[in-house]
Amino acid sequence: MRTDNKQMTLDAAISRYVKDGSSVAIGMALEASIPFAAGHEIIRQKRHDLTLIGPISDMLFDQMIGAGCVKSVMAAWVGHVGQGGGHAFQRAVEAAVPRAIEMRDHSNFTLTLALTAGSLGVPFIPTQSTLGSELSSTNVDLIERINPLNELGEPLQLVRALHPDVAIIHVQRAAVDGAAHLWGPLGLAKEAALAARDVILTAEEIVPADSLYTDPNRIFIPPFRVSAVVEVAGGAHPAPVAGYYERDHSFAEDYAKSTRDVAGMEAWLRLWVFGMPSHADYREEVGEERWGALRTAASVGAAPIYEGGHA
Amino acid sequence: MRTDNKQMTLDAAISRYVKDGSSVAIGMALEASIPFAAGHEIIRQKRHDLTLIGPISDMLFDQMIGAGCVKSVMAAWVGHVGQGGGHAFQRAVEAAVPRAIEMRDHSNFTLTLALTAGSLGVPFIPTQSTLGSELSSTNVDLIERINPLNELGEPLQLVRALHPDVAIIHVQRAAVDGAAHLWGPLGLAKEAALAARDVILTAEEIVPADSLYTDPNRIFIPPFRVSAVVEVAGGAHPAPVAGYYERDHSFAEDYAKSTRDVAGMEAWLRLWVFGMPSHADYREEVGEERWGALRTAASVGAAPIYEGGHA
Amino acid sequence: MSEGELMMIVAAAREIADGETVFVGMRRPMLAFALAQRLHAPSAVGLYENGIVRQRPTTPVARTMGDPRMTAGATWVGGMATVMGLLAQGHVDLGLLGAGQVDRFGNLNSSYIGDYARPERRLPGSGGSSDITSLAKRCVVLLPHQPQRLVEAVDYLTAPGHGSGSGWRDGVGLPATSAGTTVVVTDLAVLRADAEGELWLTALHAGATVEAVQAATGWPLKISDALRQSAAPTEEECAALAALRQG
Amino acid sequence: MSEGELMMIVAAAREIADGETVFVGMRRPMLAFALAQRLHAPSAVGLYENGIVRQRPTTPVARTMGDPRMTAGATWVGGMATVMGLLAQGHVDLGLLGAGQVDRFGNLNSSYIGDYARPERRLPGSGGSSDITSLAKRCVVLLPHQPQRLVEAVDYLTAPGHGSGSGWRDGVGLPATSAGTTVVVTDLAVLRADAEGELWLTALHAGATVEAVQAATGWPLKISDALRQSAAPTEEECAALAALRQG
Repeated sequence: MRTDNKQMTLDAAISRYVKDGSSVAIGMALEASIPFAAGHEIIRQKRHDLTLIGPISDMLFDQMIGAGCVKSVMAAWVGHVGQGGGHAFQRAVEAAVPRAIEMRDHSNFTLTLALTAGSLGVPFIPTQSTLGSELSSTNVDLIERINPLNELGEPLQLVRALHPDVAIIHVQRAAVDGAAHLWGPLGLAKEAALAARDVILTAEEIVPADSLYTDPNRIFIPPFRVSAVVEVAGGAHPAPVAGYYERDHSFAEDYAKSTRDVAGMEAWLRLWVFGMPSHADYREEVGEERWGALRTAASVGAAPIYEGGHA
Repeated sequence: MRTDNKQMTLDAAISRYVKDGSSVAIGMALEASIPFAAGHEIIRQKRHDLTLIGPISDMLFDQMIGAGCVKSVMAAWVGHVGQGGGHAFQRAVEAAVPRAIEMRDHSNFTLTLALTAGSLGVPFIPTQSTLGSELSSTNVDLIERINPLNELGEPLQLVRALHPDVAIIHVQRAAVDGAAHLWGPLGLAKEAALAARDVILTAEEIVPADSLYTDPNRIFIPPFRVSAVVEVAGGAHPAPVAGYYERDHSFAEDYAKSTRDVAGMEAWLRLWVFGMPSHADYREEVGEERWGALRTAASVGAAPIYEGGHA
Repeated sequence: MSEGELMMIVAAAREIADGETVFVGMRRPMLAFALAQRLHAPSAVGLYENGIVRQRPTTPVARTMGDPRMTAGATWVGGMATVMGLLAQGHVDLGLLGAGQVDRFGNLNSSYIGDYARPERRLPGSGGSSDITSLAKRCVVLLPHQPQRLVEAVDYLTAPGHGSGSGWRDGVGLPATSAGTTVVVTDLAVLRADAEGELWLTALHAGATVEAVQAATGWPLKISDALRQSAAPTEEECAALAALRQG
Repeated sequence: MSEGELMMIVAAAREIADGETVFVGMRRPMLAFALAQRLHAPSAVGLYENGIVRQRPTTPVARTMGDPRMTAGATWVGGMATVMGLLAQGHVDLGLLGAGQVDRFGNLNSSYIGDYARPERRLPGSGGSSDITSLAKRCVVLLPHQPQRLVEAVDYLTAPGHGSGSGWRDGVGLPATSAGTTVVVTDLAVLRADAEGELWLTALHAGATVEAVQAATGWPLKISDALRQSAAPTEEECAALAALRQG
């Protein structure tokens, strides 16, 4: 068994797999394990005309939209999960600042079905959910049709399969060959990664592959489907990561306060994104004391499993 | 938090949740963790007119068909994974012995989609797989229709959602409230259990719920969806269970040899099913020596995870 | 927390019966559900859209459903597809959710104020709300009572209530097992849907009057014959809520 | 293991290129894949229908894909939906499978001998074969060379090859990325599909003649201009195969 070494820097991974115009699934585990560091690197590389895909993104979509990277959004919810609305997102939709964005409004379930269809290699999945809503008026991927299996002519919402150009997933630990363990809430992480053309994993830690293969049921997706593995300790901050750190609520609140106008948004990006040549600088800027306060409380470990017999 | 105690005897679980005429998903993890003990209890209780649902069942479907419990089979493959054909299955289809059975021939993927559709609460999932095959001629749940999203008039195979009356799943360990850990190959176990009306878990071991909740990502399905939990150590024999025991290949070969004719089939059922008032008797009949030889080789435990920080 | 806000959480919590499976939205719904779990509904099962099923309350309540304390001790953690699939299969008794606007027939708007093509204001969007009102057996919606929020007809229909009234849900193809928005709980009052899906004023919180509620409601509100005063928050409810909100 | 059987496994293994993703069927395909992994294709990735992805060979080879040794040290273990979804998305280079019958156009029957409504003989069924020949980029089929197995037209079409020939796959709606049955490997010979999907005799194993192969084949077999002798199993292949089959 030969294993490819897919480890690279964040800079290299983004530059190689995220192109202008790419569709990017990011923040698929909802409030947890959001790849903020990867999102910031996309902003630093000034990618534009991106399509963002994600059910509920906390502030990351707001930041990327505020930075002008985004042309289109396929999402169920965009904003700031602590506060509600996201200022940059509102400015973009209401006033085309810094640019107009096109919305494809999904519900959580329709986005689930779109990515599930993608991961299963099927063209669409039908559902009764969202019938009667206006979501399809902003989303050409929701198509109402008569149920072809039903003589009564009942309508169904057909949800077209989605295949992101790239899915960026933040995991607890990964190996250089693409094996990874992700736990805590998964949201649509697996479906998005399986449906995507390329998968970038950012990881709290890089570990030997054999340590992950002691528990192949927890391997995130088959490693041959992973394009890049990047070590980024703290790479989800201010989002939480189970077993590593809590959500940095006050950082998130500061973001909301700071970005009420365009000047504030630009200042925030200058400070936290453009002012940080790499995530190591960002980590340092957050500071040891803050990281210490965010560390999750000690907990009992998971009940062990053995593939063979117990030793 | 109040937790229901769903533990009961195998006898009680089968008698309560498997009725004459029920559709029963069983053997969903394919060759591994097949609930043979539960299947034998169904035979002992002389259930009839069952519909069996399962992708690839090894000998269990053959046994239940040979015992006359089965009216209909929704499966991709029925036989004996070590030998190929199953004698009782062949007698039933070719000569209606001991009774005629109706086949709904699936492929692995169409059965996957049927149960996935059930678990997602959607009426069907379309696929290109099996187009041009004759599977739909024996299976009314595969319906060819023009792709409603496609102007070119391309056909799709629509796979109708399936909701088993009961799914029987053998797991490594379970708690009385329905929490369980299952690892090793899963096949369609999750989809079948999620789509089923009732779920019976047979478990190698009953353990305290809190020990399972140390690793909620490994909990099989949300416990509120489980109807019954049954302790049956060795309950998958002669199928293997990861971390517990190997497949008993010679037992399986003996079954194939013994059941070449109806008399042999009946003798086998008398000896191994009707002759065993309970699975404890079966376990004893298999014998300590044989169990010892089947025990899986010691292995390194899985890499630990922590929900909070490391202690 | 204002008294009206507190009453909104308490009144919503009271809608949850013990043992029910509840799909729990972000923020206010999380607090209301945690309160019910701590008090009268200890065996209620919470389903969260990020892929968590939880029967044990966290104290204090998590600020977001992705906080590590939501995972630790959860009864199941996995993906969104499983919890949404349980919802779509009809296994959810109650959806508990917020909204930007609700209208006379319980339709919700969480997407656009004004014309969606040129909106005055963009709200965060459906999240799970469109699925919850499509598929849960019944739904409790929490929002502040303001005339721009309780409107005659929503600007944009994010999540289906009863559309234009009787028969609408069936006509658009929604499942018969789901009743859409059945209760709206605000900081002033409780509104309940009748058989046609129209929301009636059924309870007033302390200090609220019919006139004040009508003035804060964008349609001529029907008043229930059985209109009553909401029971004031008990000491137990207040203490539990304070404990949940600490930290 | 007979010489023909051994040659069948060896010849099938040789069809696997290093680094390919291979959907591996039960029994003979498992052995052929394990052999390739041990020799010329150490980085081939095996996908198994029970939900295993494995890059490391087991020694000896597992008797069934559910044996614990298949899980231990696997690169991924989960469900059937994921591996089938990868297949349906076009991520599988090669399917390796058995069959009850194969016909002139590479269609497979693993279900019914005779009329399916009153079959003379019931075979176990599709398993994953119908999906693999529908969706994998190309497929290698292993079966013993007997006239009742290599037939002019299959009694029942379990898994689509090229139907009635040129254009058929496209016409029935199969994806253009999948070529169906491209190679049939028997204990006597190797047959390869031409652009119209018809199987031609392209290689003879040691001891087999064109006449013997034709006699064991149910249609008038086209003989490739480039017909060659299969290279005899090497010492390395024999030793590896023996090691895989021990125990």
